[in-house]
Amino acid sequence: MRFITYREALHQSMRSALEKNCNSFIFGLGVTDHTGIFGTTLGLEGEFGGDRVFNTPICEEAMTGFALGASLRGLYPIHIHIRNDFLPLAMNQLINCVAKYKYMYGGLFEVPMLVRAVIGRSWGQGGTHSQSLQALFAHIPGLTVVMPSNAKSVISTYDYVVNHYRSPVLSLEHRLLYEYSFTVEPKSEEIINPLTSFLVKEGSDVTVTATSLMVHEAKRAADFVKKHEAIEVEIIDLHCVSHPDVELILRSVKNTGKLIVADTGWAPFGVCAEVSRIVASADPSMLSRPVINLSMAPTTCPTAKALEKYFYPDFGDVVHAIYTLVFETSDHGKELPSEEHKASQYKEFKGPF
Amino acid sequence: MRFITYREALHQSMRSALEKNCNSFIFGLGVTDHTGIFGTTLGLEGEFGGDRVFNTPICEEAMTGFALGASLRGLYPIHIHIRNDFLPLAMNQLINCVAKYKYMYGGLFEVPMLVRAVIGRSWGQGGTHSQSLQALFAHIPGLTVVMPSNAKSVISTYDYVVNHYRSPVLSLEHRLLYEYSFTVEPKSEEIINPLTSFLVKEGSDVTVTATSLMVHEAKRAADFVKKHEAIEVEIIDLHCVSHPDVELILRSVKNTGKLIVADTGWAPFGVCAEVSRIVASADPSMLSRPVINLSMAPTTCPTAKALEKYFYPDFGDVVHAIYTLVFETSDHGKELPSEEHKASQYKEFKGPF
Amino acid sequence: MDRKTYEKLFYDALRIRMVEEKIIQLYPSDKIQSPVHLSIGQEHHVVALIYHLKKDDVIFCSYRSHAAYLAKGGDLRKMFAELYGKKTGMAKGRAGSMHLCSPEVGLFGASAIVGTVFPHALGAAYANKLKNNGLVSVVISGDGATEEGVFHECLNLASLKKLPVLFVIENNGLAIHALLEERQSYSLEALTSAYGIPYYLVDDGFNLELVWNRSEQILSSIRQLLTPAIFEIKTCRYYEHVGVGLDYDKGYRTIEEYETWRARDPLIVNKELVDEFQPQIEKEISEAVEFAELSPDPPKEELLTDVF
Amino acid sequence: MDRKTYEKLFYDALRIRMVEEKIIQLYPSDKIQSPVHLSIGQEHHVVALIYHLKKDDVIFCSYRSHAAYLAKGGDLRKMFAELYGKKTGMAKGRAGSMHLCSPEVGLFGASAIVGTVFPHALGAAYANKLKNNGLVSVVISGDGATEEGVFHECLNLASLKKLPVLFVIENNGLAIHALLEERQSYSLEALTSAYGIPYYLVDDGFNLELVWNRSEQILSSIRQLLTPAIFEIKTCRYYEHVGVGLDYDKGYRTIEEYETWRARDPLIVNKELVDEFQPQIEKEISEAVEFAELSPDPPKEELLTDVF
Ligand SMILES: Cc1ncc(C[n+]2csc(CCOP(=O)(O)OP(=O)(O)O)c2C)c(N)n1
Ligand SMILES: Cc1ncc(C[n+]2csc(CCOP(=O)(O)OP(=O)(O)O)c2C)c(N)n1
Ligand SMILES: [Mg+2]
Ligand SMILES: [Mg+2]
Repeated sequence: MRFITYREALHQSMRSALEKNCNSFIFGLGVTDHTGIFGTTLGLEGEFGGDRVFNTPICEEAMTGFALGASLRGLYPIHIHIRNDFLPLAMNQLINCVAKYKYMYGGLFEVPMLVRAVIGRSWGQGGTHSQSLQALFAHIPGLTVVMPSNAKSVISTYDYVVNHYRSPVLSLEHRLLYEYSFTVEPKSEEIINPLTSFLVKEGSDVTVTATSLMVHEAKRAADFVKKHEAIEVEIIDLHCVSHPDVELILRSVKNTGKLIVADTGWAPFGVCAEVSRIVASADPSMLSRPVINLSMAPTTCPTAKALEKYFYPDFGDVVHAIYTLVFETSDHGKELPSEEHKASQYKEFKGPF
Repeated sequence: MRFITYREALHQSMRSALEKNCNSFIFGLGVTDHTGIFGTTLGLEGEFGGDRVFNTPICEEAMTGFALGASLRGLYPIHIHIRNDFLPLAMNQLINCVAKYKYMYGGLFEVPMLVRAVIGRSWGQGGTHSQSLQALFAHIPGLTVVMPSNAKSVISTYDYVVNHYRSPVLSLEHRLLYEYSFTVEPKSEEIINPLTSFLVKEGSDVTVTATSLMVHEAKRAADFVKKHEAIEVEIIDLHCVSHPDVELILRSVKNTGKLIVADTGWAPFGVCAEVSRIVASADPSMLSRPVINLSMAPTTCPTAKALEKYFYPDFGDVVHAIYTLVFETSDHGKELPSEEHKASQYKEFKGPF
Repeated sequence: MDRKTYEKLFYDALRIRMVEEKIIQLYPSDKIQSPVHLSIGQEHHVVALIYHLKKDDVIFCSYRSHAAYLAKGGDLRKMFAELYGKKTGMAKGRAGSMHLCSPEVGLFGASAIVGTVFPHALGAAYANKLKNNGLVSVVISGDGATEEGVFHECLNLASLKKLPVLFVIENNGLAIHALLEERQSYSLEALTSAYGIPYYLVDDGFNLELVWNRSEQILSSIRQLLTPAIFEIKTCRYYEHVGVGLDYDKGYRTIEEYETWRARDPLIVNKELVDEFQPQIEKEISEAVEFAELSPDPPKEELLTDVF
Repeated sequence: MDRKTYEKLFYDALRIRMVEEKIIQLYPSDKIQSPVHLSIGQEHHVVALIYHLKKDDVIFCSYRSHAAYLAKGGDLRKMFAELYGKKTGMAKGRAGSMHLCSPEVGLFGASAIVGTVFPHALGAAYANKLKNNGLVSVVISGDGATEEGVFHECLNLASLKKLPVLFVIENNGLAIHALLEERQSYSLEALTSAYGIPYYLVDDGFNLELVWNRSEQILSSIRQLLTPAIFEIKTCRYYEHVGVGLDYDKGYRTIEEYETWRARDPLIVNKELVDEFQPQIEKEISEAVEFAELSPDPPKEELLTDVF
């Protein structure tokens, strides 16, 4: 067991991809500069050469189609976007081509590739550098969408998709996770498909299904409510939002009867909606209380810190939701985490990116 | 009361927009040709001139940004796409600009506009001419998304948005509806906001919330099950999928306890998911049975008729879903509509478009 | 060009023409339930160009790709089966007319979204270049597709990364019903030269020999220099944009133009060769159609395979 | 150019420079919690160009728009308040540094998505043209933005529809850390001339008089002919792409280049004028900063207003 940051896990995964899969190559805006996508591609051009690691002009649509063409011919493209907000410029290729290639051609072609895109957040990034667009992609059959919430997920998922998976994968990485440290166990030899959801923590009172950064907010909330009210929270990291582990979710909700969905994106037509769909179309009688959705506020992200703090759900919101379900009222009167406590994790983080 | 096809309603709405709102103008690929977007823009260039009705080069992103700029300066753009499948090319403008302009600039600007896009379907249109992408847009705060299911909805909605609404609206029109005839009452003078959902038919046994063409399939199913099993179906036309009438939906589900969501798109992260979210986060105990989702199969659309017929949900699927809920088993053993009966409405339709 | 080569090109072009005519004939039966964008009128340059491609050279096409599919060596029976939506179609009935492909002869896809395939050809060219396999990548697309922004992105990229790719622009002067003049303010020649990409033009796409010669020259230079080029070919779409009707009565183009092209269309003018080749081609086509007719539909289980 | 005009331009440029320097000074305090893309080094051409714009002429900018906002007449107090995320900011604290705007002086928006504003300027130009109001529409963007496909679409459209629009390309040779040579294979001059759009270049963006003269000429020709033009201006970004640090030690560009530019930067060279104007500008800036500091935050209720 050792400690490693999310950023280090990403860098290690990129290096290992180039090393293990000789058809892989990495490209995107800024992958070869001195900042190297927040450090995750640093040194790779030097080590593997400019044919396998290169910077591109600013043309997301063409580069995505380029990836498809290269993949068709046996290469394994890893295309990196420093913000997922730029993906709308590549949407035609992703939706109309990449997602459909295998099916539309009767399985004659496969277009394995990995698209990494960072979810920007906080510190006045504003409307177009703050979105979390997983729903737009997970809605499209043929796209596998993951949201690794920790270093282990990064390592296992990227290793699996680069070396063993034959479909296109979109991975959304959360900027605030980059500096988090995680424990990672030594890798097992067994190849386990990580394109599913994970049980993070067992608990019998409330189920929280969460994505990305919200997995951590859920963990902090679980610690808090356990300490203060001896409430046991079960946490499921949805991870592969396009292929959630439906059984795991249903088993948990059946047991707790109470469900919170904590997502980094918007609720309508988003992950919150999808998890509700899974439960409602399986057995809504599992739910003893209404589902609580924690998500970005239903608006564009404002830059002002004074508003931004209400825009994103945080660990205090998870605590409040847990109390609301357990005490069966939002007027539970229990103490919530202080502002300082809430902010403590992000202290180190300061923009600009 | 008079009869009018959906197509005629569209044409009338376009003409009326140009006549009543002198700032409006219509553009898009093919709006001035002899087919005139399936007849809905025919003759308008001649009547209103080439400045107000014009064809464009093939460049969806630029034309969408163009619309934004024109709107900012007081014009009312009506931008038409003969397939909604081309919108992914305009996604950056729609998501990152059009949707956000008003909010991001603190309300200093408004960008009212209407984007019309046709949902193609059936007759071997294949993967990229058959999608129904409402979820991608309804997920984004700031975009109002409507799916008019009949001539009256077209007329009232377009009149309202062109003359009284200050936000961007995306309307998805279903190709198979174009030749349907509808009754339309004489217009009332009152201005009623149609950006909501509509109660189509009352009934106490099952609720069907539906979009676009599926409203008709639901109506046919309701007739069928009433005739054969005296089942009373309540039908809600979701219409404005970004702003559904939540109260209307909840009231109905509370009454029937049984919910079917019948949508033209994919279920995951789609309209089916969103309606489940609405109910599950309000009061899941309303539901006496699991929600049934009727949607496109979770894959790209195949061209072969033999597969396409399983890909799209139809009126037989709605009947089956109703029986499943009412008889509390999918093994209900009841007779379903025959293939001929199912197809009878579409007989006239023959491609290519 | 020697007689034998000319006859081969003629035969291949005629075969495409007759396939298209067969489709026109079958269409009213509604057995082909799929939008078709006929290559009829645009066969000549395709056979002349593709003559110089190796089987493993890669091509990508637009939805108007019956000609390229057949010229590159795509299986005729599988094509008809595909149009019929049968399990024996080249893509098991999932692709239809707009997405013909045939990896075994280098056709890696087509797209019904205008302009979409340009970057695919670049990615393939990049792979070829890295593998140093001497293959070229060719994308065949209409004139209208050059209006999409991605075309600019691709020209820049092709030139920057020195990719062995050939952009073939089939200029039929039309995008659906819109004339080129109302859509384009740019000269393709000036545009591409701004990127330092060599531009070649054949003004008469019906001239088999001219296209054949020029194609040879262009392709061998791409193979040698491993850099991109663009090749514009003027041609004529005989039929309506999609479907099987003639539409000269619709007011947006003239029958005279059509007749001018027809007057020098080798497949019309050279009656002798047509008569000579027709029987054999007819036989092949009937067999292919019969194959399609007799083939089974894809079974319901295939609805959900190959998604991921 | 007469002395008075020169001094006005100088004053305006110096004011922008000093605002940027104030931001640099304030930044470590973390009171401005928003990414800033400083215009420092790129003020000269902006004031010289905007001098010739009427208040109602429309402009659109990239995220690097402090200079254009101020030159066009945007309120300095509202700008600082916006950077501070205050309710009194020009967009109530919702836009931040990357999306400055000021409709009352014709700045209709900016975008943090590269290339996005080009078509906005076309739409505005179309509205101006229809209204026959004699106004021009100007879009100011970086060199990197021309790589996006939408730029090609916009050049085509501007030329086709003869729109009174000026594309200003601020060529600082960089897109974040990438040099122009590794991104662009095209000559902007050749590219735009392929669309029949007149191209103008000023090689030294620090030359106030040259940019001023050229801008007058270009803008009056657009007003007269009601057709588009493109104006490329070479300039130098002094600071890092985003943020307030210098980054000549990062290995991707040289300090020599920076020093060459600085050696002929009027705002550095002409010490006398600087000394003359500084006190007044300083005063204005301190007041604006104080205004921002003292302004209230937007209240929670404003989170959900103006969405639809
Ligand atoms: C992105 C996109 N926009 C619009 C369309 C509708 N459309 C189909 S074909 C076509 C014209 C294309 O013209 P061209 O590239 O010249 O090809 P041609 O049909 O003449 O071979 C258009 C606009 C489309 N399929 N995709
Ligand atoms: C669509 C998109 N892709 C990538 C980015 C990341 N990005 C931000 S600024 C920038 C460079 C733009 O360079 P240029 O247009 O020359 O403007 P400059 O910063 O030099 O003024 C890039 C690539 C973005 N904001 N939007
Ligand atoms: Mg054409
Ligand atoms: Mg630059």
